[in-house]
Amino acid sequence: MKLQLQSSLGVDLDAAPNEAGGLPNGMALRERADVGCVFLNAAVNAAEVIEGGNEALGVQLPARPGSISRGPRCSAIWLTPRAWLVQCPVDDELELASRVNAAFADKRLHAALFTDYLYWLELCGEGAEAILQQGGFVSLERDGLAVGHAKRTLVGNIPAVIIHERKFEWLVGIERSRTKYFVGWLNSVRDAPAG
Amino acid sequence: MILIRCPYCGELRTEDELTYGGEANIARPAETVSDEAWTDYLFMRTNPKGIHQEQWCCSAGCGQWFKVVRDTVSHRILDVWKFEEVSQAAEEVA
Amino acid sequence: MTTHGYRLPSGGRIDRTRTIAFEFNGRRLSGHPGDTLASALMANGVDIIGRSFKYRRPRGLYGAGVEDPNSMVAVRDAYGYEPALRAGQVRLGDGMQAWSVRGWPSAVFDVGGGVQLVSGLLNAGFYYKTFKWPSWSWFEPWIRRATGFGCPQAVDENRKVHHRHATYDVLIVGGGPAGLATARSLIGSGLRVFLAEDQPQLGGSLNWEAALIDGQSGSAWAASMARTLAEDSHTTILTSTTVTGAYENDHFVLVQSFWDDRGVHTECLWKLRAHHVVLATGMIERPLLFPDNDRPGIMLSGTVRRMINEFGVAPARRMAIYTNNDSGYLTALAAYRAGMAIAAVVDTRSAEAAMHATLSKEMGIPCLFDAQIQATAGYRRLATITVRQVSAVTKIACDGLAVSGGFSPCVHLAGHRGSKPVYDPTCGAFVPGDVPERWHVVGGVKATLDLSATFADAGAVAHTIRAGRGGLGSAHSPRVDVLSLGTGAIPTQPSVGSSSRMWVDFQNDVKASDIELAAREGYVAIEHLKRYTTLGMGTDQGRTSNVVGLSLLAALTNRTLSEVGTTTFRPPYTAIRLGTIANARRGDLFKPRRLFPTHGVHENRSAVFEDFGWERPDWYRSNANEREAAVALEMAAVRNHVGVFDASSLGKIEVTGPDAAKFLSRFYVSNLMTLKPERVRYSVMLKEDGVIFDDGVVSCLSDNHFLASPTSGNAEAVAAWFERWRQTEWPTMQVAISPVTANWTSIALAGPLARALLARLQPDFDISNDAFPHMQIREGTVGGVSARVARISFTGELQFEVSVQARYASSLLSTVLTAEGDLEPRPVGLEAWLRLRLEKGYLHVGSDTNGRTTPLDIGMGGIVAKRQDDFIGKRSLKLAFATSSEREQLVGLRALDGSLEVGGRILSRGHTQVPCPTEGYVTSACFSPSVGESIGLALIQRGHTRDGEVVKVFCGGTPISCRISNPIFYDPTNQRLQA
Amino acid sequence: MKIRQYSLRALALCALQGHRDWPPAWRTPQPKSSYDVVIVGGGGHGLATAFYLAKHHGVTRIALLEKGWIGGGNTGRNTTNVRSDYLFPESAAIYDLALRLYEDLARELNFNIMLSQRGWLTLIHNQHQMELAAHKLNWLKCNGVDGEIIDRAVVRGMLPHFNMGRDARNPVLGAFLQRRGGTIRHDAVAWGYARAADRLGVDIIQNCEVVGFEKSADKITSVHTTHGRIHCERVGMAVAGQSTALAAMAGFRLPLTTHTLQAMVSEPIRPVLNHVVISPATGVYVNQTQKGELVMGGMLDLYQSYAQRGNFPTIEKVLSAVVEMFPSFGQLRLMRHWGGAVDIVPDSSPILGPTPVRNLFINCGWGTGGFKAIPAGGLMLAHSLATGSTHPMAQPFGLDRFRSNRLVDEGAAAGIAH
Repeated sequence: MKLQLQSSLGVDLDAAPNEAGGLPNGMALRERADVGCVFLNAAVNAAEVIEGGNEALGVQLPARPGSISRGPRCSAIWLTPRAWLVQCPVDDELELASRVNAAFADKRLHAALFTDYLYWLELCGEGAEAILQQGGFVSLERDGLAVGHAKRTLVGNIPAVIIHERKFEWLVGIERSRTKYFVGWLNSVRDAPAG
Repeated sequence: MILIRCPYCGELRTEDELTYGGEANIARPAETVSDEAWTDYLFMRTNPKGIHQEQWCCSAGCGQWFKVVRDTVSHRILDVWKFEEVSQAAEEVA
Repeated sequence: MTTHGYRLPSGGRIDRTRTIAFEFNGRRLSGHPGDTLASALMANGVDIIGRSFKYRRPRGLYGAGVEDPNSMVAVRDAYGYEPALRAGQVRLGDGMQAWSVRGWPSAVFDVGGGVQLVSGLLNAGFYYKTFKWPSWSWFEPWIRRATGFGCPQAVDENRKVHHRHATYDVLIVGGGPAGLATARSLIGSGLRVFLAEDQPQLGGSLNWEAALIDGQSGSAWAASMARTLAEDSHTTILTSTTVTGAYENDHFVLVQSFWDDRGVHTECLWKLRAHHVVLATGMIERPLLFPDNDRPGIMLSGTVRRMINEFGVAPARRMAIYTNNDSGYLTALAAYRAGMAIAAVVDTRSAEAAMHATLSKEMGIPCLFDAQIQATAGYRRLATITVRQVSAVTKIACDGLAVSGGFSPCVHLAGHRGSKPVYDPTCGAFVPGDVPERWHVVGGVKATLDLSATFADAGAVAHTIRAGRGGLGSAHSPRVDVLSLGTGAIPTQPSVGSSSRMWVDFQNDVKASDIELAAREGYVAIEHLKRYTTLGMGTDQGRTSNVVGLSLLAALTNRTLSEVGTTTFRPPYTAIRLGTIANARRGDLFKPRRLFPTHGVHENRSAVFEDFGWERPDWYRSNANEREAAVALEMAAVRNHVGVFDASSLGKIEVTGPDAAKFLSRFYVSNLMTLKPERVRYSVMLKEDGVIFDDGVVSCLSDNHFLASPTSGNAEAVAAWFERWRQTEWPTMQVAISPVTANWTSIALAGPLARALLARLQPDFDISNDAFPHMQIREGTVGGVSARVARISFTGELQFEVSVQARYASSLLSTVLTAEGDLEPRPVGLEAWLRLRLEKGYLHVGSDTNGRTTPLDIGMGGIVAKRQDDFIGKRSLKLAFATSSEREQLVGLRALDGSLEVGGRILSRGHTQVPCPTEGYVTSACFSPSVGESIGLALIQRGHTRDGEVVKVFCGGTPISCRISNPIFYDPTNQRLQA
Repeated sequence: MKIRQYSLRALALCALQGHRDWPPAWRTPQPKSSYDVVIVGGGGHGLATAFYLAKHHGVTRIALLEKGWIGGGNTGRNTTNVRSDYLFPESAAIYDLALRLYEDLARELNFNIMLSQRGWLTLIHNQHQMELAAHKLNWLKCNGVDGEIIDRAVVRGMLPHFNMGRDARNPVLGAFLQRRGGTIRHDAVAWGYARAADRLGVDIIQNCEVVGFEKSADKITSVHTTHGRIHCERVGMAVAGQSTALAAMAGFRLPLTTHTLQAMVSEPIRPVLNHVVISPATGVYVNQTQKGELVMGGMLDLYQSYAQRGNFPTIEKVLSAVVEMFPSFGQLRLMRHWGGAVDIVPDSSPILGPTPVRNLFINCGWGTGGFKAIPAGGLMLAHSLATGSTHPMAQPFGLDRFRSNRLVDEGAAAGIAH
């Protein structure tokens, strides 16, 4: 027997703002069920595991806060001085995790399955940042969160990982159990006046 | 509104994103200490009106604990540093 | 002069081409777009807008904006209802309805006005001296009924609210001449500038003052500035936006309103951070004190100018002016130019001091110098004033009186940051004292009355900011040709008339005599004065009354205004709608509900959910319609065949690394160093004070790889607790903590048929009793997907807990619930689950423990004693109280008569009736179908030594008898869970 | 003619004279060089201590030193709620004593403190809280304190503006009601005690800050103030928000941290809320003052602070909860918000009685519950100052409990805010 896969969105998509309408001026919101995740967590200083991690994953684990390294099969996002979020196609998750765990049998670096922890939403369009800024500062810096960078912060009163993928394109990851809340929140803020 | 730049992720964080951890530099005594020393560790705090060394965590961000010198009246942050570092400002205060 | 009410034939910034209809107290009236409710009411000849708080004196418009103490109204526009607003703050909307909020049957004819007959008894603090006999409770309801403005109504709210967050280089507060000039001078600097103006249009006083700037009228200059700034990509300008609060580290709260012809449709609350702050908030006029100074028709002099120049409304047919500074003459000129009749300018100063007097005289306006008003007359509206000069007393007929006692800078925002305003005797005003770093004060708010000086100042501030931020650009210096306001005015004390007829605080009816009384009774600290008399505590927050009251107190106590000081300025500057702050955070948006990935499956089974941090099934209607019956069926399913329980919220923290076992051992009372792969151990965790914080199992998945399972409620707290100790106390330990709770769904299968049900899922490992005994864990596949299966038990039956990744959760749960054949699995809710564990005597942390319970109290003393090494909280277990004989210890209870209830108190020996001393309480209780008795757990003093003793338990009503017993009521030899 | 007794008759008589005959409510004396007892702190607890010391113990040479104006600390900054529905017998005894004293205080002080016993409602949101409420009720009955559990329909009748809808985030099953709970006019408590103490001869000295203590062995011999040195036999200390600093001056430490507790008030409206309502789900409480303003507050700001200022994140949380509970209150306006500095003890219970300095006695650590305890706190400290011993009711609350870890942890027992 085989258990069935279920969309990772535990909410009614019809109630959510989507590409068909609802969002102002050409903005789009889309679920990213294709994103798989592995949580890499080191028991020692990052420097000691970066090399082994690179070998197992084929991507340079970034050492700079907020930065992202992109590789052929996956990309690695800096989360803490010792932890990374690895994004990959959802079907590659198990294999990537096994490779890391095989490379670090002593568990100095550990790869935990994480795909189902986060629910990813893609928010595109000129007003995307303004929508996010209704739920928090996104960044208190003068120039905001730079393109190609990621950070963890609060959006709409819940923790989120925000990735500024490219200009006017954002990826927001929230804990799965709060998906329905978050989509409801997006619905409540989407018609903010410009200004 | 408390505003602190996390020394680990470098981001400015408001108090919504931070967790306060109380006074810093309270050493955990060994099991063998006297009752008085142990209960001092449990309960006694300096609680100054003014300059205070304390622990904060970038809880909604990179999850790291760090130390801060803060004025408990004005909420001005005088210094922020990592656990493995030493603070000039903190030493001057001490 | 006018054909329709008080509207002037021309002038103002209103749109006369359109007319909008509104209602006031049921009367249908009309106004124009651009009107405020105040100007529209005035144009329609409405004299009395409300009544005062205490004496219910008739009150007309006194100020044009937030400073107005009088014009409280309730308003309904197309978007919502507001029970208490000032008329001057309300933009007129089509179809708007407004009501006076005080006065019965109406504000004009108010029965309550009769209270004035006994006003002699109602002076400051009268209620402290009376109403004690027989009891305040006899009087309070009547007094309460007489208080307050408007009343909230349950009506549909269509007003939208949004919150925005932003960071800017410079925040300029105020879009008057000072703010505009500063913003203009920052263009090209590369700095991002945010300018907030609380009025709908920029320009501030320029919109109603006669000024020539760069050869244009003030309002034309402001409009051209607005255009220039709007074109600059680095400048953001928000009108109708009030900066209401300044907080530490230069965070500001702003409220922006968006309105159309039908009212305010959206409000936006900004939380803004700025590196530099330019305070350009200007000044508010203050009144003069004289007898009966509160009659409708009497208003601030600047308000008169504003009504004429901004709204094209004549505030009176025949105007008099009472002033102690030159701004009164500007009002006279404005009224004269608008074609109004001027009765007189009454100036408290001598002729030589009044620099604009000549101008007035040229126009034939009578001026009276060294003059004071000693009386006024007219009940529903001013009719005459009586002016006393050294040699004469003159009675002058007039239906309007413009009053100016000088100006008070709006220092509030600096005050929010703790900056104490200082009294500047040269200008007679409190100005900002030491402002915070990177704050700059420009224009009227530092009592600069001269526009040229303001512009020079603005240029200098812009220069400082640019220099500090390495910005570019150059100063912009407008040329000013303007009628100056002249010099500042020192508040003067009235020398004529009765102080009991002089109103200081119009809203709260605080009179000069009240301040005298407070001073006489020793309430001379400024905060005492405020609290004793209620001076400045109304909705206008004393904007017009504070300085007048302070100067009176200063005179009465022979102190200077500096010595008296001001009360503390607290946010917000203007009142903010609670709904705007709450930001539609209603219902599910108020607090996120956390849903299981299987939520839909539970819904299909008609689960009744309870919020325990997660929405969890408490019981299932698909089992029975009544809670008790359903719970009984669910318990029976577990005891007799198999029950299915969703344990997804149970914490899952992967602890990995070479030091993982050592690390975990420092948190748990049990030693985990000896835990082998595939083994599971139960333990409790303490805080440093020795009190139980959490419990749960720890599993060893492989070498250096552990899974800690804290309780659902503590999952996040335990992960944070681990992380904090790792970072701050044991940074050299090689360990990593990965909280992964939401990634997994855990479904527990419990009951004699649990193994058979698990087998249906075709696990790829041996699940026989020998191969997979109790307290072990396996990793493998179940139903073809990767899974972790733990054999543990919370129910006392054979139990497997199957965890799969959340995306397979619904499929897993549906599959086990629809298992065919004779298994008959039932979904089991939390209530049944907790009763099953109670029969087994298992601990439920938080229910069976409280903030004082240690492992010694729950029978884990043996395990503690065995530990050689230290763990968190261990040392506290040696303190006197932890080992004292008074401890409450966990035991079982069996009811001998009646039924046990949670929270029942154990009466001390020898007592059978309450009140009496007690020695513990029932922590969990239920009727146990398996035992056939009402059973419970209880924390009882010295409980461990009292097995078999009968105690009296008070559960409400008559105390019942119970026998203290072993807490394990069901299967004490553990045969069933090891089957 | 100076009129000393407050009554309606006196008010009427004085009105005829234009109220010229009212004497100062309390004198403005210069400090003498020596007193039997010096009380530091002119808030509610300090003033009550002075009054009971003079009244019950006949001590006449008492000075009360206040660094600012009396009632200017937490007494003047709190939300004026009173109740006594505490779990532990120790706490219930002391808070119920305070409430009973409050119930007769207006007559005792000849000053209307406007006690309004309109009832304290602790909402019950779920089955678990219902069990806790039953637990609490049993406990209170054993302690001899009043209380009752009311059901949803009764709550609906009591709170017409409350959100009873299906969309409510925190549904209400009922409430725990203490009818004797309510509100008191906070300034009146300070002023009433001050006036009464003054009439018993206590010297209330405002604007007089204590800057140091002079000690001989382990006793204080005199107090140094901004008005000079004052010799004294015993010293009482009731300086919430400043306790740590004063204890340090006297040479000992206290297990305290100081935090901001915020409160906010709306513009006055017609009576819409007759009770004091607290929701355990949010920690937010709300009541309407006699003047019509809604007073609202919530949990402490979690970090240590002496700022005595409001802070927006907390305000947002509290007001969101208020509007969620009472949707129509969204139409009202926040007029003012402020913060008080409260001393928090690990077990949220007060510290009363002796200190390591032999003739110095303290009253501190009431946390957020100080106002409702004023009469009892004053009575306890007066007892210590007069007799040198600890009142039996205060014994569980001694500083020594932190050495044995014998705490009276009300918060942990009930999971409720004070």
